[in-house]
Amino acid sequence: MTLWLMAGLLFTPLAWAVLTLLTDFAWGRVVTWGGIVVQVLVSLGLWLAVSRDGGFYYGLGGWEAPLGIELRVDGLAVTFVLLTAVVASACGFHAGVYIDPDKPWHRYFWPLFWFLWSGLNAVWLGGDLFNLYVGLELISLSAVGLVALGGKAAALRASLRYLLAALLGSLAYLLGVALIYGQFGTLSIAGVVFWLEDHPVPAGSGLALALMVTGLALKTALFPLHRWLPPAHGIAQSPVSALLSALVVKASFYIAARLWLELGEPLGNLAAAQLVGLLGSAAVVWGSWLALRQSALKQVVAYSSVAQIGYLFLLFPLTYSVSESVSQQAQQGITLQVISHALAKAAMFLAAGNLILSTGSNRVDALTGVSRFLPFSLFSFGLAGVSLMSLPPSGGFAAKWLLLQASLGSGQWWWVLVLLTGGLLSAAYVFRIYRASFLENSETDEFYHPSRSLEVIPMVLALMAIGLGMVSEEVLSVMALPFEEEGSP
Amino acid sequence: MTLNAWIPVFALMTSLVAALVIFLLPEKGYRLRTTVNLGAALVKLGLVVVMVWGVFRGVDYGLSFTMVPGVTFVLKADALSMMFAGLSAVLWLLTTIYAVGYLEDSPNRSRFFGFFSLCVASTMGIALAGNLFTFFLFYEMLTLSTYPLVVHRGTEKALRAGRTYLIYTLSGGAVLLLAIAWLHGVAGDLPFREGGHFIDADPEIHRSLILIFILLVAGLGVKAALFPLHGWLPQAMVAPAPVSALLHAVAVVKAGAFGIVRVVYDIYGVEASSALGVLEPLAWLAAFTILYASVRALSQVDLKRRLAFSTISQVSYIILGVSLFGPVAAAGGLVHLLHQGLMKITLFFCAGNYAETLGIHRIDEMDGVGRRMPGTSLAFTIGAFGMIGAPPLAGFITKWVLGSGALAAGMDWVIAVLVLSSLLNAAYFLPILHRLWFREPQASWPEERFWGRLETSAWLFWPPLLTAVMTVMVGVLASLPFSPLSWAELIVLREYSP
Amino acid sequence: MIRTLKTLAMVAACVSFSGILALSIWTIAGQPAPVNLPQLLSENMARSGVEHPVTAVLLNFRSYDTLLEIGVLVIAGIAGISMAKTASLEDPELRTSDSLLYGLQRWFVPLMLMLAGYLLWAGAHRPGGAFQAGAVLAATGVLMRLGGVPMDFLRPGLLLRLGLVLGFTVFLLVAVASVIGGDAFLAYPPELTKPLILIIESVLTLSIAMVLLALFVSAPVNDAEDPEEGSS
Amino acid sequence: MTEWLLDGLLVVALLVTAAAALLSRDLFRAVVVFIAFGLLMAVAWVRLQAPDIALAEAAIGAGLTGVLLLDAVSHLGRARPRGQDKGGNGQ
Amino acid sequence: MTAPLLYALAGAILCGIGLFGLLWLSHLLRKLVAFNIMGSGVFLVLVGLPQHQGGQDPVPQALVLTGIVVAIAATALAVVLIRRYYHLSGLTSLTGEPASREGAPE
Repeated sequence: MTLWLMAGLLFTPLAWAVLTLLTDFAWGRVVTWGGIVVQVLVSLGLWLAVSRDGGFYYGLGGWEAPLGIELRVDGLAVTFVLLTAVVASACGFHAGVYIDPDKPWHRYFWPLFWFLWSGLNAVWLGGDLFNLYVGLELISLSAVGLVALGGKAAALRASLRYLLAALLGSLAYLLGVALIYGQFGTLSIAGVVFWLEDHPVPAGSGLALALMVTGLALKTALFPLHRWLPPAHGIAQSPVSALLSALVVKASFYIAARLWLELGEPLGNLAAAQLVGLLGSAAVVWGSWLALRQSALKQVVAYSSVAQIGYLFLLFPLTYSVSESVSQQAQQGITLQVISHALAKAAMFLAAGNLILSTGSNRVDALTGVSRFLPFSLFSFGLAGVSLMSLPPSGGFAAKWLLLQASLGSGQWWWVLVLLTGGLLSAAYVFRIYRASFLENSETDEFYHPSRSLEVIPMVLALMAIGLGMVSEEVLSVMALPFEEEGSP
Repeated sequence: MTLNAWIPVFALMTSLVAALVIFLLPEKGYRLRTTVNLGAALVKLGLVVVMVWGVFRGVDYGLSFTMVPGVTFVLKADALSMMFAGLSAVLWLLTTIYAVGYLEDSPNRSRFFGFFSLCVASTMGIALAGNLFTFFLFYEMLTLSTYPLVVHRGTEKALRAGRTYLIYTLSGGAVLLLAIAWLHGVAGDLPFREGGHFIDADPEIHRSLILIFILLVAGLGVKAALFPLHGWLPQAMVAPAPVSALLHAVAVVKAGAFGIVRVVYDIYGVEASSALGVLEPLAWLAAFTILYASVRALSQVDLKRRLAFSTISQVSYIILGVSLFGPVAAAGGLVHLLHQGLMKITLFFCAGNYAETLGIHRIDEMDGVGRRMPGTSLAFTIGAFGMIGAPPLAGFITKWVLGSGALAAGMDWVIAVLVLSSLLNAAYFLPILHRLWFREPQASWPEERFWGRLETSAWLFWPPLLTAVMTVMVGVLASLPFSPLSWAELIVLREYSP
Repeated sequence: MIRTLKTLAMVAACVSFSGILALSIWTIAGQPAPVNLPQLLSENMARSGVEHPVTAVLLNFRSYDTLLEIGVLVIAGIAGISMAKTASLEDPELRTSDSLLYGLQRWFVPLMLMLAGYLLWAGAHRPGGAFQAGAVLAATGVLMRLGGVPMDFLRPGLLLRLGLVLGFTVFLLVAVASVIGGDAFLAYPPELTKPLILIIESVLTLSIAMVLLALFVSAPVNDAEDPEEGSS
Repeated sequence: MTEWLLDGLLVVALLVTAAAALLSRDLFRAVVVFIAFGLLMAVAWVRLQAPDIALAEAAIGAGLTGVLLLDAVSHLGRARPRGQDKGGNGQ
Repeated sequence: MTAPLLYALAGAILCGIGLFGLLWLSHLLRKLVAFNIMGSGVFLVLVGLPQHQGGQDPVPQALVLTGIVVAIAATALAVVLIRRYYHLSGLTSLTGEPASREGAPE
C-alpha cells in the first residue's frame, strides 16, 4: 500500500503537468481539479500510513543509498507533503477562478503549477544532496516561470532578479555538495551522518555546510539577501504569490534546517549559529519595518514574508549545543511556524488578491472605508494576520510560545526580545490595513464582491492557521515517530 | 466527558455563535439580529445562573486538553470566575438592549454587533479560563475584538484612539506573554488553584518569581489602567456609548483587574505573594492611581472623559483590596469588581443618553438636564452617590469593607486614601449633580418632552434605571446570601483556606 | 573614488572566497573519502543493463535525478514559449543571405544529424548519450533556423507541446509501469532494462533537442506588447 | 612533464578567458571569448577523463549557450541602441 | 598534486571569478556569462576533487552532465526573459529605472 502511495505521490504531479500542458486553461482547470483530489488523497494516505507505522527510506529504482537515490519518508516530511497538498490545492482552486482564462499564455499556468508541486514533494522527501539540488532547480524555474507569466516589464524584471538570485543560491549549494562528495564520497545525508557518528570530524568540512546554508539562505531570502523576494512575490498573480510565499521559500529553508540539524553539531560552530540567528532577527525587524512603509497591498504582504522568514532562522542558535529538550522545543516551534506561516500567508495573499479584485487597485489607500461593505476577504486577511501577529490561539502563537520556551530554556534571552518585538511590529502593519478599511471619509460606495468560491478559500486557510494552535499537539506528534533505520548505510 | 464539562464551553459558544450569525446576517436584518443578540444574552445568563448554583454546591465544571506540547487549554468554573462571568452576563444583556436603541439607524451595525458578541465571548473566556495560558488566549482575543468597536465611528480621531489602544494593549500583551512563558519555564503549567502554588517555593527561584510578578502586573496593568499605563482609556472614550459602558467600565479594565486577582490568589497564592514582598508596592501603586486619577478627573470637561478617569481610579480599588493582606480587605476588593461595574455602567448609560437624546457631551452643557430627563438623571445621581460612597449604596459597602480590611491588616494609611478619594469623588461628581438639578437650562432642548412619552427611547431609558436599582439593591441587601458581598466572602474563604 | 573602493572590496571578497575554497579543497583532497562509490558502482554495473558507467548512473542508478532534470528542461521550455513570438519565423530579416552560412548548412546539417544518431547509439557502451545527441540535434536545428528554414512545428501549438513532453512522458510512464509490477518507482524489470533505457534515450534526445530549439526560437524579436499564442 | 605543462597551460588559459569574458568592454567579444572558454572547458574535461562531459560541454556549453548569447547580443545591440552594454557595471 | 586536483583548484578560482561577475556586473547578459563560468567552476570541483584520489569516478561525471543540462535550461530561459524585458523596457540591467524602492538585487 505504502509503495502505491509513494508512487502516486511522485507520479501524479508530473503526470498532471504533462496532461495540463496539452490542454488549454479552461480544460486544464478541470483536469487539475481532478488531479488535486488525487494528490490530496495520496498525501493524506501517506500521512496516515506514516503516522501509523512510522517512517521509512524509499529507494528509487530499487537502488539503495550510496549508489541510488533514497527518499526519506518520515513524520516531518509527510507533514510538509500534506501541508503542500492543502496549500497548493487551495491555490489551485483559487487560481482556477481567479486567473483570466482568455489570456492565451495562462494555459501554461497549470503545467508550471504541477511542476512546482512535484518539486516541492521532491524536496520534502529528498535524502540525497544532489537530488535536492535538482528539486530546488525544478522549484526555482517553475516559480520564475509563474512570476514571469504574462510577460509585463515589471514582472520580467522581478522574475529576472528572482532567477539570478535563485541560480546563485543553487550554485553555492552545489559547491557545498561538491565539497561534501569530495570529503565523504557519498551524496546521501544519512550516509554522511552515519559516518560522522563514529569518526572524528574531518578537517575542512565546515565550509561545505557554510556554503550550502548560505546558498539556501539566499533562496529563502534571509536578510540581507532578501531583496529579490518582495518584487517577485508582490508582482506575481495572487495565487502564485501565495504559493511562493507559503511553500517555495520554505523548501530551501527546509533543506537548510535538515542539514543543520543533521550536520550542524559536528560541522558548525557557535558563532555561525548566533550569526544566523542575528540575521534572522534583523530580518524580523527590518522586514516588518519595510512592510509598514509599503503603499501597495501585496508589497506589505511580501515584506511580511521577509520578516516571518526571519523567525525560521532562530532554529540555528536554538538547536546548537543546547539540551535535548530545548532543541526539541525549538524544532517543534519552527515546524509550527513553517506550517502556520504557510497557511496564513497563503490566506493573506489570496485575500489580498480578492481585495484587489474588489477595489480594482493594489494600493493600501484604496481600501479606505471598504470595511462597511463587510468584505469577507478583509476578515480572512485579518484572521491570517492574527496568526502572523502570533496571537493566541493561532498556530503562529503556538510556534512563538515554543520558541520563547526554547530561548528561555537555553538562556538565550535575547531572542525573546526579537520574538516579542516581531509580534508587535507585525501587528503594526496588519492593523495599518485595517485602519485604512475603517476610515469613513471616502466617497466610494461601489464595492465589487468577488464570487463566494474565491472568498471562501482564504477564509478556510486562515481558519486552519488559527485552528492549528489548538491541535498543534496532534500535528507535532507525528514528528516524534520512530523511524525505520535499516535503510541507512 | 459529562455535561458539566461542557457547560462552560456552551457559555462561551453562545456569544461566539451569535457573533458568527450576526456577521453573516445582512445589514438590514434588524429584527433577526436583535433577536439573536437578546436570545444569546438570555441563554448565556441562564447558563451562568446554573453554574453559580453549581459552584455554590461545589460542582466541578471544567474541561481541558493539551494544545501546544506542555501547555493545556483549561476552562473551569470556580467561585471567582462566576463573579466575573455573572457580572458580564448580566451587563451584556442590558448593554445589548441599550446598544440596539443607541445605534438605531446608524451604519455598520452588523459589524458592530458581531464584534460586540466576540468581545463578550472573550470576557466569558477570561472569566472561565483555568490557567494563565488560557487566560492569555482570551485576553488577546479581547484586545482584537474591541479594536473595531473603538474605531467604530471611523473618524480620524477614533482611528487615532484605536491606534493608541492597540499600542498599549498589544505591548501589554507582549509583556504578559513574556511573563507567562517565563513562569512556565520556571514552574511548568500552573492551573489556577485556590491558595496558589508558591507557598513553599524554592528560595532559589524567588528572584525570578518577583521579576515575573512585576512583568505580570505590568502586562495586566495596561488593561486595568494602572498608573502609568492608563493613557489609552480616556482616549478610547471616542467609542459609542455602549462600548464605553460595557467595555471600558466592565470588560476590558475588569479583565486586567481580574487577571491581577488571579495572579495574586490562584497562581502565587496570597501568602506567598505577601512573603515575596510584592503586595505592598502593589498596594502603594494602586493607592497612588486612585488619587492621581481622581485629581485628573476634576479637570475634565468632557463628561465621558471624567467618567473614564473615574474608572481608572475605581478599578484600582479592586487591586488595592487584593494587595492588602487579609480576608476582609480582599472581600472588599472583590466585591468592588461587581459594584464598580454596576455603578459605572449606569453612569455611562446616562452619559450616552444625554449625548444621544440632547447632544450633550460636555459637563458645562448639562445645566438643568434633570428637568428634561428626570429618569436618566435619577439613575445618574444614584450612580454618582454610589461612587462617592454614600450609604447604603454599592460603593459604600466596598469602602466600608475595604477600610475595615485595611485596619485588620494594620495598614492604616489606606483609610486616609479612602477618605481622600471619597472627597475627590464628591468633588468631581457633586458639581455635575448640582448642574443637573439646580441650574436653569441654558437653552431650549432640541426635542421638547411632552407628557405620556418617555424622555428618550425605551431601549435607552430602562437599562440605566435597572442598573441604578441594582446599585441600590446590592448595597441594601449586601448581607443576603448570593449578594455580591456574600459571594466575595465565599471566594475569600476558599482562597484563604484552600 | 567610492566606486573604486567598492570594486576593490568586492575583488578582495571574491579573491578571499576563492582562497578559502581552494584551501578547503586542498585540505579535503588530503584525506581519503570513506565511501568508495566508484567501486560500488562497478560491482553493480552488471545489473545496470548498459555498459557505460555514466549512462548507467544517469538512467538507472540515479534516474530520478534525470527524470526531474528533464522536468527542469521542460519547465524552461514552457516558460520560454509562454512568451513566444512566432510571427518572426517568417521574418525576412532573419533569413540570412550569408552564403557561408548557407553552405555550412548544406553540408553540416546531414553531418550533424548523423553525429547525433551516432552519439545516441554510442551512449550505451561508450561516451555519448541522449544529452549530447539532443544538443547536437538542437544545434542542427539552430543552424537550419538561421538558414531560414521555417520549421512550422516550432510554432506554439499542440504539436510543439507534444514534442516538448514526449521524452518526459515516456520516461514517466516507464517509471510508473514498474510500480504496477509491484516494484519501486523507476525500477526497470531486469530483462527489459536495456531496451527500456534505449527507448528512453531516443525519445529524450528528441525532446531535449525540441526544448532547446524552442527556447532559441521563442526568444522574442518583435515589439508586440503581449505574447502571442497559436491555437491548438 | 609535458602533461603537466599542458594542464598548467590549460588552467591558465581557462582562467584568462574567464576573466576576459567578464571584463571585456565589448559584449560581443565577451561572448566570443566565452565560447572559447567553453571549448577549453571541453578539453579540460577530456583531461579529467570525462569524455561524456567533454562532448556535452562542446555541444551545449560552448555551442548552444554561445549561439543563444550571440543571438541575444546582436539582437540587444540592434533594436534599441541605448541598451548597448549600458553602464558596464555598478549602479 | 595531481591533475584533477589542479583542475579542482582552478575550479575554485573560476568560482571566485564567476561570483565577482554575478555580483558586480550589471548587464544581464554578462551576469549570465558569469553564472555559466561559476557553474563551470563548480563542476570542475565536483569532478576534480573526488578524482584526485579515487581515479575516474562516473558518478560526479553524471552529476555534472545533469548540471550542465540544468544550466543550459536556466540560461535559455534567462535569455528569453532578458530579450523580452529589453523589448518592453529598453533596459539591459536591473539597476536602471528602479521599479521598486530598492536598488539592485545583489
